[in-house]
Amino acid sequence: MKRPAATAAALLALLAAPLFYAGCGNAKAPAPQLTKPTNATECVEPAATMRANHMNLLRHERDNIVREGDRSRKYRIEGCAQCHTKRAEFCDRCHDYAGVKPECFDCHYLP
Amino acid sequence: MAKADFEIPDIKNGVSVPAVKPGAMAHVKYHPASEAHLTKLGFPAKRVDNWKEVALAKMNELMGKYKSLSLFLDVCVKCGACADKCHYYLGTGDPNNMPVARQELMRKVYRKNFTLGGKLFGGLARAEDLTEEVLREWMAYFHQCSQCRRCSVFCPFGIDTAEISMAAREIMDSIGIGQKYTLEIIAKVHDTGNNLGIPKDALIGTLEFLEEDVKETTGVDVKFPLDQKGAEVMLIVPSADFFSSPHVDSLVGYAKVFHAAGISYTFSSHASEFANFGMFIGSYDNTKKIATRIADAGRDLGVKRIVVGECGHAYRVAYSFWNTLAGPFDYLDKNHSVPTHVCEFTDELLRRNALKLDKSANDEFTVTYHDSCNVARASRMGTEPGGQFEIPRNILKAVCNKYVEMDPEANREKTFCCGGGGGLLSDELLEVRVKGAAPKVSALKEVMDNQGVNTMAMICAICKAQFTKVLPYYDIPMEAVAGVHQLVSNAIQLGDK
Amino acid sequence: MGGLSLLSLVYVALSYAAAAIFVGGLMRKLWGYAVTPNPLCIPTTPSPATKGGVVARLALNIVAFADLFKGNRWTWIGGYAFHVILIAVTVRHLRLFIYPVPPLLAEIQPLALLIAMLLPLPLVYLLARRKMVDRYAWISSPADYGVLILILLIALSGLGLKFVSHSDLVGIKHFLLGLLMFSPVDMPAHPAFIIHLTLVLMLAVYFPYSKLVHAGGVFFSPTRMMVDDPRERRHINPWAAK
Amino acid sequence: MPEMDRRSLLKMGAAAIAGTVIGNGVTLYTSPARAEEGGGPPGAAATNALEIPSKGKARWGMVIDNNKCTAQCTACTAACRTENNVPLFGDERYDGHWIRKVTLTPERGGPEKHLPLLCNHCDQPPCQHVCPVAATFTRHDGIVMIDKHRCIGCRYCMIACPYKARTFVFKETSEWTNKDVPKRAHGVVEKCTFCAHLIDQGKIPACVEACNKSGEGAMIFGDLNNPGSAIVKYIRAVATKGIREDLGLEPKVSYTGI
Repeated sequence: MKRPAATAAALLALLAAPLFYAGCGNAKAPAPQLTKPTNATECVEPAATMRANHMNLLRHERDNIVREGDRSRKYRIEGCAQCHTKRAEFCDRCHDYAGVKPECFDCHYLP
Repeated sequence: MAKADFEIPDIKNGVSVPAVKPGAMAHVKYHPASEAHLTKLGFPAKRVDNWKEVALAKMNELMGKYKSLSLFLDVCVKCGACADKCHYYLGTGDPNNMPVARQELMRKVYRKNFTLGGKLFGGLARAEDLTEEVLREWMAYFHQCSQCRRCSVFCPFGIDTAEISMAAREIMDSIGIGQKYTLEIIAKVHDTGNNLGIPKDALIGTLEFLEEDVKETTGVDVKFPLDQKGAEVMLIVPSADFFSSPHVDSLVGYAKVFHAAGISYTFSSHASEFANFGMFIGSYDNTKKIATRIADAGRDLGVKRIVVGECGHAYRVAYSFWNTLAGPFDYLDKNHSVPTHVCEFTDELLRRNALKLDKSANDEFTVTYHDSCNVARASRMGTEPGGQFEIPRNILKAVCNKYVEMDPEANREKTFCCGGGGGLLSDELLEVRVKGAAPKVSALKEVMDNQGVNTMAMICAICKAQFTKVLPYYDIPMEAVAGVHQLVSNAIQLGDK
Repeated sequence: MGGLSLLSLVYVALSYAAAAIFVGGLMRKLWGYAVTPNPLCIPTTPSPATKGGVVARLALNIVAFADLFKGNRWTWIGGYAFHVILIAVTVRHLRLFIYPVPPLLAEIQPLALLIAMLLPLPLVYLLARRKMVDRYAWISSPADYGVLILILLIALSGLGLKFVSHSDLVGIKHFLLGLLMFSPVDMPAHPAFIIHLTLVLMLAVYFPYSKLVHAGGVFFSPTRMMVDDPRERRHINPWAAK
Repeated sequence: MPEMDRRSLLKMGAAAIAGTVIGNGVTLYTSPARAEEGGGPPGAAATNALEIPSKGKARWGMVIDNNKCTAQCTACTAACRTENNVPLFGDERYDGHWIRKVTLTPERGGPEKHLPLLCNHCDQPPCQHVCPVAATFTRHDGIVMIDKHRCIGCRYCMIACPYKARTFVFKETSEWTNKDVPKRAHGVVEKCTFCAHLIDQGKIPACVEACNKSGEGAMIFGDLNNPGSAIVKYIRAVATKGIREDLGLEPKVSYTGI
């Protein structure tokens, strides 16, 4: 190794890269800003449950709806749309934040 | 079949990977070095009282001096890729002869004394202090490594057990524990300029005898000059070439090649020996001292080139280390590689069609070639990587009609060591040598049985000495061993030039 | 840092400590390798005679584990699969440390997930290999099994977070970004996440002081990194030159 | 059993089945004798509401009175496209069809017949049998459906279907014409659902409603298990037949006047 100091500096820079990329020095860590529904104060489940599990609830219920034709189920993507009327200001915010690309909206309409 | 008081590996169906047999080779002991030799080489005359502290201090010093050692002690993931690659493991089944386990002998001491994890959780990390028992393991198993580097070929991190066994031997020497064979030989080189301790008068006598002998058999005046100032080339060979059979036949070969080429050359009485056992014990100072002696001899004789003979580890030192240890060789002709291997020298003459050859002179031989480990894995011939494989083969094909390759899995880059390298060519280690030779002998046996091979050519003095000794244990006559230049010698036609 | 829950306070402190030990320890190790001299030229030949050749060989070794492939195919399969899957795991996790997430990174998540979820397979294979072949059993210490089991536990807790007890991913990312930007926020008090994070911190601390430094050490190996040109170019021994 | 010459058997079969070419390059085979039958009594009165029996009891079916179906009318196909977000791209390669108007040309002469062709919701659906991922399934009420969350787009089902009722989504639909119904992502297979989403709400399929509205009233939809339903009464009164009944797939769509 000819230039240990330069190599070490390069390694350090590489390791620290995510830190700079994340915007070291900004006062606060960014978090998604959500526009909340105006027509209701509570979701079908507590917010914490929905945050962690909405995808599983929807996925589970979709089989009942498609296969059994039971359209009375509690968790339906069309149900979400009744309160969350602006996808871009609600769904997309968190999905973009976490790098998640759900396929739901390829077929299902959400305003 | 030669008789032995130990079991000879059965190679009838080749050598397969043996089951682990713990402690199978723990009983092997080398003869201890004398106080005189230890002292002469700069080591304590006997084991020092605070040997453990001295050993650990030496280990620490070496880790600071050698990147190889400091890195290799850390990065082994124990993947086991090397576990079935060592000829000593294949021949003995002793798990401490797996390269990774051999390294662990030092690594466990390293962990105990130099790493936080080893100090805190010794047992979980298999850390161990340098106890009397561990030292005994070091003495046994670091002298069952021929430093052939086969393991390093397969290691994903290039870990070379040779580096570790060299360091271990240096640490042991530094506390006054030495091996008689290597230390005695190094002492002889410092005294007389060659391993065998041949005085100048005996050397003169030998060379005169050879001149007469060649004159008698060929009718040509082939010279064996000694200390001839102003010669073009200084030829430096392993000293076994002056006496032993079949080594000496290759020496005659070199002389004939120089004669045919019409290039003046000379031996040196100050440095008549090419071998450098300093490397085997990892002693930088001793290796350097021996190399410098050779560089000085060339300078004193005023030669333009240094050509080296058929020796494996010595060629590694010459090729890889001379320039560093005893360079720069600015008194030599820059148009030739420094040093030049005698095979490179002969090969160049062949390419120029400068040699008259009669291949049929070797018709009684069906020849195969054994790649010696230090030539194959620690040096190069010619300008292209792998030249060390092609050039000796080119020569053999030029001088023999019947040439056969051995299994490439046991040759070339993956060649198995003869079993006698690295300072193990000593009688008390015969069991290690015979068992360690099994993988290579098995490859040889295969071509002997199936393709009628009766001669194995090689370019290493240790290989030649080892095989002539151990082949009879496998029911193969020692006459199967030949030097490459021995076959050149048979074929070369010395007309009027 | 005011207003953090006790749990978050503890884990913020642990995370910074582990990161410091990981980065500091690794740097110290690699620095040590970098500055320790090579007194002699010791490439394992046949070896490239040019710098470019050495780089190409190293690249092949890093990308394909070429030397291990030569050494043992069965070990290669397990080791190579493990490392390739680790890359996919890294891709899965990178999005939690980068804001905003680059589009390409978001795009490849489904593929990365498909590969990443296989992580336990090579680990179990590597564990079984150590146990079942007598040679590998002989050389394996509790530490060798331990680190495989630790990574296996990390993998299982991670898969649990994904498939069994899904957590608040946005909350986790917020917490991680807070750590990265030195303005910590509360962490989601999700048991599976706490277990996962704890195991990862353990691995980070263990890393620089174990065989895991091979990840950086592989770039320093003299038998692989040195150019085979001792006759053409005089290799100077740094400590002998002084 | 007397030994029968295999070749002569095949010849006999060829003579018995005459080919008829219908629209879009599809060849359907119907028995010529049967194809010349037809001309039934007028259909039952149109109704837009369905009586939904308890789960597992219904078996929805359709009869098309081809005497009432005129060649030019596309009310059913247009309604289907709007209801189910099935667009026309203006490019044959991409256009999907859930219900099509096809033209029958009897080989032995006679007038051309125009008829709507849609998924026959077979009781023995070959498309379902061949699906490697169980994306095609039969609902409790007999409707054959595709779970597009599961479909991998392998298209075995398209080869299996004798009615060419299925199309592959080569191109994603850009907008919803009916936001209450999902559209399809690129790479899955789609087909008629009998407007299951409407049935579940007690409504009749969009095509039937459009046919009624257009005044033709050629489509009768109802519960084949309900003896009191209009469709059962109609079938009892008039001889209807399915297309390629010989395949034994037991289609739930049948025709009169073909």
